[in-house]
Amino acid sequence: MSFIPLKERSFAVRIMNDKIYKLLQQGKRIDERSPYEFRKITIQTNVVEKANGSALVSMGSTRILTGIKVELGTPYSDRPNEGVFSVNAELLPLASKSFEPGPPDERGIELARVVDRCVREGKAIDLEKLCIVPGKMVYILYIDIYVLDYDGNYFDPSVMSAMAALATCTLPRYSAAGERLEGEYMRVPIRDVPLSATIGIIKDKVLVDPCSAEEGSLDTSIVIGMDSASNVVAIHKNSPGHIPLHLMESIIDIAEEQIGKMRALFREVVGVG
Amino acid sequence: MSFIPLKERSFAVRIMNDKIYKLLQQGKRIDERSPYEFRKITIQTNVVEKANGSALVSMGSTRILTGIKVELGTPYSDRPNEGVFSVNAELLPLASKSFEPGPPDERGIELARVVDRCVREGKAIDLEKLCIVPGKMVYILYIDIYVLDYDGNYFDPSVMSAMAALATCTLPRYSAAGERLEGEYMRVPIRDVPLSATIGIIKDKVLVDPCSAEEGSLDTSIVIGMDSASNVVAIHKNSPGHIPLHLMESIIDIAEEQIGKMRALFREVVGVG
Amino acid sequence: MSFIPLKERSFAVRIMNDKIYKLLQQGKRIDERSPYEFRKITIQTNVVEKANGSALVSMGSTRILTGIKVELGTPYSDRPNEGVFSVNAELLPLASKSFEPGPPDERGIELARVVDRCVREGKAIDLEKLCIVPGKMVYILYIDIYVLDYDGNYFDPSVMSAMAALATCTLPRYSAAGERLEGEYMRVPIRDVPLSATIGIIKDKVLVDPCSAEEGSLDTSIVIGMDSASNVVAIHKNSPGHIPLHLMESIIDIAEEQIGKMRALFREVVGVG
Amino acid sequence: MEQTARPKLIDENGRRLDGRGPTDLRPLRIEVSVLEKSDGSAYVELGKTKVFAAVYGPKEAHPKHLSLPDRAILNCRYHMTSFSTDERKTLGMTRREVELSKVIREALESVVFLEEFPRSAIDVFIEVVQADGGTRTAGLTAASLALADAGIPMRELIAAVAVGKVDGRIVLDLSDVEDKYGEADMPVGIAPRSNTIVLLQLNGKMTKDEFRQGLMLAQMGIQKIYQAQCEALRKKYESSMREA
Amino acid sequence: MEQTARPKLIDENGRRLDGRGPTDLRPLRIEVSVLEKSDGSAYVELGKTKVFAAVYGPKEAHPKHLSLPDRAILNCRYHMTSFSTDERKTLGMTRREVELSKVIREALESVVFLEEFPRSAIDVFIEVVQADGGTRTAGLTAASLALADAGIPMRELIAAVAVGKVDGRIVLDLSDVEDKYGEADMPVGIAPRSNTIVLLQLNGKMTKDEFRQGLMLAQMGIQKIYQAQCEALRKKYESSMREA
Amino acid sequence: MEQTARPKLIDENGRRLDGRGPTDLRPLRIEVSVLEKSDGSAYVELGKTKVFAAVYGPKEAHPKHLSLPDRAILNCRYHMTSFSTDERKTLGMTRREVELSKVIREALESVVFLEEFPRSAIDVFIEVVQADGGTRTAGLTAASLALADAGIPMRELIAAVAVGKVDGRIVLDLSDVEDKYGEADMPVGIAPRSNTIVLLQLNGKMTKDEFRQGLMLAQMGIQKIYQAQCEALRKKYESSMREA
Repeated sequence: MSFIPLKERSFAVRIMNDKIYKLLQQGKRIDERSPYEFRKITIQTNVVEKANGSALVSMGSTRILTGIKVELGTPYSDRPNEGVFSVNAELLPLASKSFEPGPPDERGIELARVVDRCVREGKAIDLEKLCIVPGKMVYILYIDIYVLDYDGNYFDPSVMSAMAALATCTLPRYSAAGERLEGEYMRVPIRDVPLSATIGIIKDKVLVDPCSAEEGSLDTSIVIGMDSASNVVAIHKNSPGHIPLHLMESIIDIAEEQIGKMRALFREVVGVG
Repeated sequence: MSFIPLKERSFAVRIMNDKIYKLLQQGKRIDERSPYEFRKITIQTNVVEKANGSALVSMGSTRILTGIKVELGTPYSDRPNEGVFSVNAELLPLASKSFEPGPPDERGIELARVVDRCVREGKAIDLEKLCIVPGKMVYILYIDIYVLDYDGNYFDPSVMSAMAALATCTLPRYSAAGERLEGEYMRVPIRDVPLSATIGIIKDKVLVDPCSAEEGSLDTSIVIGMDSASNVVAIHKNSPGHIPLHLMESIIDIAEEQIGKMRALFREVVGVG
Repeated sequence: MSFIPLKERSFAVRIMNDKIYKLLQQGKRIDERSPYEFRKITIQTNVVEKANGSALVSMGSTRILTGIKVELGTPYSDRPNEGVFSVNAELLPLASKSFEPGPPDERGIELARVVDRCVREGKAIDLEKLCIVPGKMVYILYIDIYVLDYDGNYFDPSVMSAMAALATCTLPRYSAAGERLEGEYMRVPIRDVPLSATIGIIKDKVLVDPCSAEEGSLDTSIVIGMDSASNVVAIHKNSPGHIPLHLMESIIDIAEEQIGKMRALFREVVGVG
Repeated sequence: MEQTARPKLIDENGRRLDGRGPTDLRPLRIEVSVLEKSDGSAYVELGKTKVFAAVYGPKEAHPKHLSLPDRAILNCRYHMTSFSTDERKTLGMTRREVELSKVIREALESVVFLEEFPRSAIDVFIEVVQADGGTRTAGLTAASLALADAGIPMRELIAAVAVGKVDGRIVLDLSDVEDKYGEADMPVGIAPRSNTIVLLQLNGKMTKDEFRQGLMLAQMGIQKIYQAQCEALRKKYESSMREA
Repeated sequence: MEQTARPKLIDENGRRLDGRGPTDLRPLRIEVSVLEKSDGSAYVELGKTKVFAAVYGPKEAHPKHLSLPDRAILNCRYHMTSFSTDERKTLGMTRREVELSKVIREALESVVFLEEFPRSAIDVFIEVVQADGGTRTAGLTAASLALADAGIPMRELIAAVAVGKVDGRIVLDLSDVEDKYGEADMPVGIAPRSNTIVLLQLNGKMTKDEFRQGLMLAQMGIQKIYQAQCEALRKKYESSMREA
Repeated sequence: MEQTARPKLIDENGRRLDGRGPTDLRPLRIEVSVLEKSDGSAYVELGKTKVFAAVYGPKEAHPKHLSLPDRAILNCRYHMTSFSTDERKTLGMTRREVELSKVIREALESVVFLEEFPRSAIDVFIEVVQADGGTRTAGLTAASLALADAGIPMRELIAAVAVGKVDGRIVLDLSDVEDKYGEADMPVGIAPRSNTIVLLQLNGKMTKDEFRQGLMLAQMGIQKIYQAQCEALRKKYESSMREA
């Protein structure tokens, strides 16, 4: 059952809310960014040798580690010519006092499903090339996301870290008969690099990539995923509150611009995108 | 672990207990029924098109929805010539403030097992006719019961709803070789229609089909299942308290009479029984 | 998540601690044993006819029931010529007010894993003789341990009870082709009988087989498992606290001596060891 | 399940498989006060999609350490019966059901005056009896009515519907088969009086322009649903008036 | 498991597979105070059926919000070891064990003076070491003794036994194979002093007349078990007297 | 997985597969204050073994009935990412992770002044990012530093390392392959100032003499790790001095 998590509503918080909104009216933010400026992004790939692919992405102090393990299995019966992937996410209790040990709660499940949506609907992977023997044997990619340090907005660095791990992921090769080709490896066939931008809304103002100090003061927020052709491939309003209908178009435009900048950075470090 | 659920024992409840007992002594009940009179029963079948069979049964304000999904599978190794069915029950939190979300608690499990007992021991289904390829391939019937609205006595309408869903359940047909016969369907082979009657006991008085206001005042209660030949096929004392031994024979007689009336009604609406 | 269990620290407990330590300084204990003297051990085998093997072992008032069920299955792919065993332990709530109903908590898991370690590393079972058809069909032994009555130190009687159940466990025989040989049975092939001794430490003093009254006063304790050649095959420090490094050698010597005595007793009753 | 050829979802005359035009809603049936024992309830049927919602509360929050000193907590469970879908759904909550419980809860939170009931809890239960597309939006529509039926003070109602892209066209109120074989599914929940979005998701691929079209079409559909909601509430009050 | 031919359960002389007549109990062994650490305990062996019961309490109820202001709560767990049955039982509670925990708890509730211990809890744990038919009735018999052994005030003891229909005859105290291949199994728990039923279930098919016969036979068996219970308690008090 | 021939782990020159001698540690990297949001944190890398630890607290214990009136409770979770091992680890806690959480918690308890924080809780989280042998000892080493980094008062630090028997020789700091194909693995945690053992386990077979050798070798390795711990703490305090 979904229930309202504890959230501070003290007097101090209200002062913070005022401050954040007043700064926004002047085009400023508490950490000296401009409204449409994401935090510093760093991308490291191949950080876990035992994984087939891995990436550590920081967005400010938020840090996401994604690892991919590959297994062989049978395809879904209605898609006999396609490989399979599944996304899991854990909000590690190391990362924040608001994360509890135990199986993923609704936030972890939500994160996994939003990343899955971006990767799947953004057609990031050429799944047909992950089929070894049609109907019998395909690659199965387990994309597992761990939030290591949480300072707000785990969506965008998680999508990016999943894509960086996929783009650098190595698979053992098999013959068409399903025999292991010793010593031969291939890359995961990447068709597109969907990325996401999280937009926060306070009254009539909009900002990107909220840090955790800002998240508490937002009226609401929304994650927009786009592919390289600027198609919208995923939307997920991820917190309570209202978005005035007239703001939606500019929100999409801002997301497009942000994702463009992120994509340039991703391409520079990872080499695709 | 089984533990005593919360139950009001306030002064108001004691007044209610007295009232119910005094009325009973005069052959009356709080909802103007006579002691051996069940509430109004309505039976609707085929209410969920995506289920192979379904039925919505009301007994007063208590409403039970049963749906059946059919799959193919292997038989139990000690019964290679028989199909398989399993019964599950959920006390939906929509139905009562005393039902919690989450996996079935002991009451849900008890309900499922009592319905299972009536269907199985009452030999309701000709399981041998649910075998397609002996030892290899049989029909598996998932009979899932949902309590939608709970005003006491969910046992009797659940048994009835399971039987109504079974009696109207449609199966795709297969050849003896296990090939799907396109466009051909068959009914679940019904051998008997076991039904149940729940009897409440207060001191030396007995009533049938207690509503929830009465349930709190009963000394104890017992569910009796019978087949169409008035054999007893299931008994389940379902609450704490004593039943004087000398009352048992008349309890069985009353159950027989009630079930007879319910059966007439069932036959009228569903066409078998 | 592992957390500190409740433990009494009242004034009365401190008096007990003093008493136990003062007695130890005089070479005495509260139950009149000497420091290096385990409690009375009784071993009964074949106590549960429906199990393939079973044993009830008492060590003072601590009582452990182990039963073994045998099934057939496939071997692990990296050990195609070996049978499989798994150990489970339950601290039954009958046994102590400190045990809760429900799935095994960290203590139950710890107990199972320590017994597993003794049996596995002590090479108690000739696993290759539990292979029927290499790579295809092997015996699977489920060794399930239940703590029935708990008066301290469940480790040593659990190891002993697992070994006694194994040594008297009967398996149905199969041909090399995997056919059941009707009426033929064999024993589990025992290669060695590892046993364990639990040592308690209070300051500079050491005692064996602590009862529950003593357990609360120990600084810490450690389980030592040894095979019949006095090789150390398992060590497990099982409670918080410090062991002075200089004590470790004498702890191992004491364990060796205790296990020797236990082994003589085991051999006398069970016939192997 | 065999591999199925993708069916043609819109014919040359712009008709959908069930005969609707692109901007048509399926037959809609809305009722309130349908369950006896809850404090408020509603039933929404949209084509073959059938959803119940029930509300309990405001009541004491349980366990206490989850209660809030300045407002009520709102609990929400979106759940499907095992036979509501083509393939039998496993018992227990799927990850999808967990996610939808969250987005529906967050939408409802946006319109309920939770501040009026500090330290209390309001429970919203949604049960999907049959799932033929648009269950989360039907569930939100029903839940909003059930809250109103329970007399919980709200800023305004919520109405919701899905739009999507099917065979290249933006259409209203996707059925299950359109969702499965179509290009995009976008559930939208709107608070019509303030003209604000309280639920928005997208699964699939749309250009920015198609997104704008879709959002407009959703608003149109939501107006119709909103009117049916108001009508259902009006009927109920009239009948309770008549009884009194 | 292969398909097994149904064995003949009663021979031409009216003897059952284990040599008993229709109205014979299996060899019965009852002991109390068998476990050191619990507040009360008992062991019941009926043929190969072997059951322990232990009682803890009255003690503080935990968690507190489940305690009752006017009486104790009674918790009960009926559990089987994994090796108690022919096929290995899975670890964890099966649905059957959950149901039996409930009916046994309700039977015990009927005779314990819970009102004497408001806000407290009494825990009853039953462990089936070997299951050869009649485990719930043996468990209830043992649990009732364990409560008495713990000094919990009770209106009276409970004794319980199963009767059933096997090869067309009504018989006392079904073994596992009789339960499996017989026509009906009816566990009965009776409070002998008040002559009332506290547990009653039936699994199988009986005519009304057979049911009446079965209930009478159960009463007969229960008298014997009740005497053995009383004897076991008497022995224990004598031995504790002697010690004092 | 195919059946693998046991590799030769130590060559004729006494070199191990990765070129180390029997008493060599793998390359060691230790850092503190590596995670922003926790009260204290540390990172330990030993060859390919990579472990984070984070500490939260002292803080209010939750739920309250688990708090202690005379000291803090210490909670500890040792957890591995799914991709840390050769075969994918299942999500959720394995029995091994539960056991290791316990022994690490008990080792830490031995050195923290819990009495200073009655009714509070201190949470220690260990995350194994890559497991190449010695993860529990690296985790304990990191956790002890994270506690220090969080300013939790401690009697002393803990340093830990595994020793073992490989191809008949006692060696320091087993890698994964040495653990898998070797004869014995013995993780040791020591509080170096008091020269006491706080964690000790053995998995495998050693003579009493080999055990004694192993324990001595562990002490030697632990001295090196302890110095690296002190160095990492010193660096951090210097840099925070510089900032101030």
